[in-house]
Amino acid sequence: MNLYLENAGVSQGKEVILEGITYDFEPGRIYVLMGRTSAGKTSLMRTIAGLIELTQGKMLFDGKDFDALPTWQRNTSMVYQQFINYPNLTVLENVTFPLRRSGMSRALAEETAHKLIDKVGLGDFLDRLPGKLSGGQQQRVAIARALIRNANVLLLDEPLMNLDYKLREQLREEFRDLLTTARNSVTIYATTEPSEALLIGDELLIMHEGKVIQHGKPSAVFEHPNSVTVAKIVNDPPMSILPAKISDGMLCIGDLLRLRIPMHLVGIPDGVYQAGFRASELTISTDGEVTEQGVVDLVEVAGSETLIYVNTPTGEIVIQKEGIHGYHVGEKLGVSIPSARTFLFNPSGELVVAPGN
Amino acid sequence: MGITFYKRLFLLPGLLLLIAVIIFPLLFSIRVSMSSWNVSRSGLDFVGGSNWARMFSDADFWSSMLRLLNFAVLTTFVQYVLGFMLALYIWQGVKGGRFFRLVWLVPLMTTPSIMAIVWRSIFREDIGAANGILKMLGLSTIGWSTEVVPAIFTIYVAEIWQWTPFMFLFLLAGLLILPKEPLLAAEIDGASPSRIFWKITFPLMAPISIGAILIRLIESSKIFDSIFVLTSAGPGSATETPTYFLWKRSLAEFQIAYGATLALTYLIVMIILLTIIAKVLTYLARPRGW
Amino acid sequence: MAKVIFSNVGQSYDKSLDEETWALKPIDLVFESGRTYGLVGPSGCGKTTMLNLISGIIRPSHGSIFFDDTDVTDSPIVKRNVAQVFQFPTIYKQMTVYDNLAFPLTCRKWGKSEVKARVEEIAEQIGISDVLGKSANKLRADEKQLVSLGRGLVRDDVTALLMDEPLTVIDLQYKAELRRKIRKIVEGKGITIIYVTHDQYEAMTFADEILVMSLGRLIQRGTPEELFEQPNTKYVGNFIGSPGMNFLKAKVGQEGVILGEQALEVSNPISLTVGSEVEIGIRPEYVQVTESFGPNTIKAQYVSMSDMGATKVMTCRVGDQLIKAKVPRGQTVPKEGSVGLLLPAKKLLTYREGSII
Amino acid sequence: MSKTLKYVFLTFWTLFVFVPLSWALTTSFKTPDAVNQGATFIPWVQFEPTVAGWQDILGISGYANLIPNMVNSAIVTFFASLISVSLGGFAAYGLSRFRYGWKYYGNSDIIFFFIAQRILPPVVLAIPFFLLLKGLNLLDTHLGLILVLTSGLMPIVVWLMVDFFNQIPREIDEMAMLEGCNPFQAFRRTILPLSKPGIAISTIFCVIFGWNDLFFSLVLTFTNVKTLPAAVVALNGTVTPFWTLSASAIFSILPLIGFVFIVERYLAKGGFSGAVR
Repeated sequence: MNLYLENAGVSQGKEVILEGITYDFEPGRIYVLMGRTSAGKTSLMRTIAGLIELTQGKMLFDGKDFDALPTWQRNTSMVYQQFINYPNLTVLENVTFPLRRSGMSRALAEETAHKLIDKVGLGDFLDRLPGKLSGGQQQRVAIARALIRNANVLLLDEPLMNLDYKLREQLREEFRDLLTTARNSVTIYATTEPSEALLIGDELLIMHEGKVIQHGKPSAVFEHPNSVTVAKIVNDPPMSILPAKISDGMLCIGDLLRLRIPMHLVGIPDGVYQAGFRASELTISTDGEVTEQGVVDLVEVAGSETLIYVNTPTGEIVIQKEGIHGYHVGEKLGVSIPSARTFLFNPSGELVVAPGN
Repeated sequence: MGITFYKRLFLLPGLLLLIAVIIFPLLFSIRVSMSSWNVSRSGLDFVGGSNWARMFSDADFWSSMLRLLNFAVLTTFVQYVLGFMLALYIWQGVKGGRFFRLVWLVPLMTTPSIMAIVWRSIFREDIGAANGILKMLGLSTIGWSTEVVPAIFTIYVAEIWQWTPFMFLFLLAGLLILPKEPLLAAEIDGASPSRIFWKITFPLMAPISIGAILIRLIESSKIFDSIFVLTSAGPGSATETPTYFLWKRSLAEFQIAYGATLALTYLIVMIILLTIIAKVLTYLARPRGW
Repeated sequence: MAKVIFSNVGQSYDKSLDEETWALKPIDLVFESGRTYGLVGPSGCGKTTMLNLISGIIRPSHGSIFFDDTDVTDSPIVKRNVAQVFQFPTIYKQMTVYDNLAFPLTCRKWGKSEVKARVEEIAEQIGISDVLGKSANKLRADEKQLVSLGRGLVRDDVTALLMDEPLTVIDLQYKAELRRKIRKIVEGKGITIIYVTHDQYEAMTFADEILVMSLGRLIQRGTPEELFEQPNTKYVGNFIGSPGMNFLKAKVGQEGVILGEQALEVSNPISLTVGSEVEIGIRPEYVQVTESFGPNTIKAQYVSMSDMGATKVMTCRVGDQLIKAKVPRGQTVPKEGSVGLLLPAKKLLTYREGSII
Repeated sequence: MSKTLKYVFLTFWTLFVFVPLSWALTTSFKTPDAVNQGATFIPWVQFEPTVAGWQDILGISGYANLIPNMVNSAIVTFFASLISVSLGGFAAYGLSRFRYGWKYYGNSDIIFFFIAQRILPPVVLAIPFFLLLKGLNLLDTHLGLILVLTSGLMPIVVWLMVDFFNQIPREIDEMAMLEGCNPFQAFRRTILPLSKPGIAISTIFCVIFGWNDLFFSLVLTFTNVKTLPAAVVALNGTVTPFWTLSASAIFSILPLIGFVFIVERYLAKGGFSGAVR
């Protein structure tokens, strides 16, 4: 019951929307699609659902040609970014709709729906219209509707995107627990948020300009981004990328900083590179360690961390510090560079070495 | 059955019915315009472009066209201004707004040909209401059906009475869906009410206004019923529009071939003119900047 | 630039006498001149109402509003001289970008050359100089929002700059960038700024002081640090910080509190009788995983681990209650069995009936 | 503009709307004397009302009976509107949701083709329609008139409904398809219930334009299915007295005026918003 894409592509006129996607999706696992807006995540989902026509390659489900089936025979479910439910149907009617369509009796459908609606915490709202619910509740209805039947493929297109911050935090965990119950479905979940991908995904697919540019276990992708592009997508706050050079057994960052070459970079040929550092691994230097001097450009408080953007002669550095700290814009700071945590990329952006875990 | 089947299922019944009803008249008109079918000779012979040549030099036809241009543009403009004012009042909220709205819609629901009968009785020179009121006010009476300008005036009044509600309704619907934020923002930016209207509201309404104006130009150009009943194109041919002219040629005098020529000409001229007007209006209302 | 004062201001939309149903319960409040305030809370908490009361879009049903010493309760919008940036980009779409920015000035009868100089200056600052001649309607969403913002900033004599969730429609990828731009523009201008958002992240980034609201009431105001370190209610503790604060049921002991069997020292003094029921609160950031069972260390059972990217969140069970601890990515922690958790006394707060003692 | 001026204008316009109708209404109750005296406006004060005019048109006095004509109008209007709204609605939904194409013509060209029908004045089509219906043996039948009217009404529906459907998020019918509805079921189960305002407004306009048609009835029907406007205009052409004509006028516009009072709330609300976007 797996979904197999071979060299799948979609183009509309001259515009290439999806290109060369080959991947085997297995049921019972959660696949997270990550990428910037318009990287092709939504297009891929719509193609799988049959809402966009495949113009190249093959799409098979359970070995059979999936592309030949019209949307309504594919048995897929979708949860949209906007809160989409049937506005003229109550919560209960919304959730029973797919079951009734597949010919289940009203009594049985309602019984099944009751259980699931209770599970998503809307037991008290059975007779409400979706328009009278809050955004979070509407999205819970949508997921209940998607989960109610054993869909072949379950598609979730940034379902938490338009929700309040706190609610997002809460629903993220609820959704993960709900989705793991869909053992028979291929589950595909699109998001732009790294933390969501790490929390929810069994497999992570990074999309960029219509292609899948890396895939693997979420933590593996996070630890070994194969390019600067991927590193930027999976790191929030962004990874600081600085020009680097290896020569004479030294790692040079920018023009000024010369560091002893760290263990994981031993044996790398001399040459010009790019060095990436995670914001959480950079620290503000209090003494005379190996530092880059810079000026605070912006301070943001994120959740319970502080992000400090520092302008240095070498480039912009983003530091994430636990807790809430009051640095002032314009303040001079030293940033200590953790050379042992260097992600080394070649000048064209491909990963050379990651620091490992 | 795939998506293509359903795609066709939705569009084709309506489209085909329309084509079926409309295709014969169109093709027939084209063919018959090249014949000499009239009251004494029926049948589809072939006389080439002689009807077309006659049409080009038919001064009466072209002057009825000019008359129509005058009529359509002027009544549409007046309807637009009045309709906009009425819509603005309701939109801004007046006391008894619901009552006014209801009453103002009534003319839209009346039948033009029948209202023309009523208007005719109002403009009867001896016992009609119009002259009656003038007399009560101590003014001299007017020869509504015998003098050119008053006769034209009666047609214009009937048209404006009938269709201003349409403009009102259309523009009110447009005002009601305007986003509120730009108007609030303008107030916050310190703009006076008249400035808000001319700089914000009116330009925002441009697409809706253009739609409404085009619809009214199309519909009012077809005017026939009220002229037929109210003035019979008189006095002389002072209120004769192309549709009346057409009617006279083809249905009263039974010049079928020539009538078809005129009909096709009317259609072509209208499409060209409306396209030009639409383009000009859209150009005038274009957003500034590149 | 002025002080904005709420004197017993309340807002009910339906003339109800029951204050509990009001969108904004009667409140006395001062926004000091030249400071930046963040108004946060979930949708429907009354924050937008408060903003609209200041700008005059709504007239308060109760109480009075003052700008410095002037009562403006009944002043029309035009007279208040405030600037407001709405949730969705609000541009005059039929005008050019230049005319959009110039509009507030021409309304105030500025001379042509003055307008030109000022508009060009502002455009330069927000980085839209190159699109001044462009039709405002053809801009991208984020550019449009910059124009809205520019219109808010073009007058430098405004009483206050009000921003209502100005980043809602902005794509995640532009959000940070736009946030930085706004920060830079308003920095050092001495404008009174009130920024409304449901996103604590944004609020804390922007504001000198945060006002947390819920159901039409002000719950707590303070600097980001204060709200993080000393939330006065469980509500604030949960709302600020990601994940929210841990709250555990405990009893008052001879000294400090007793959690299960374990006596714990807490930071705030308790004057309640021994045995009274309280709750202790601690931030996941301050819960330390330890192997040595010293004072203030509790024994917990490992439940699960969530990968958040830069950090991991470990969930443990204490008795029948859950507690979360934030662990740096690099730190190795047990994956099963019992775990020692150090709850530093300095960071341990006590709550009763939802409020801090 | 000052408040007074505004209310003067509103009052003036409201009076202007009222005058012709009240004139027709009062005249319909006048006696020959009252009419021939010159203009009078107020019943009982200026003249003594009678119902003679009304007896003339309702078949009581034996002069004329407009009731069969009203039945004709109702039948023709009802079916022409029904066909137009259903077929036009389907077509509009298709045009809103799918892409059609033939060579380099696309959806907008098809919509233009529909709307262009409105440019044609009835007089242009009268003779071909006459010959067509004659050939099909449909002259002076309800069906013939209904078909002809439909060609004029369907464009109105397409024009109003395409934009209306465009405003309903397409995710809703997509979702229905994902959940096992074919496009037709998706339309029927999810979009149709949401389209009531759009359908209402289209129906209203179909009824107005259908009821008001004079020309086709004049040319394509003779005795059996003569509609109300045609019958009244025919009365107008004879020596029918003033009060009788007025009664017939009021009689024929009354149904639609009643109609507007019922449907006014649809006219004012959302239904129209689709068309003006």
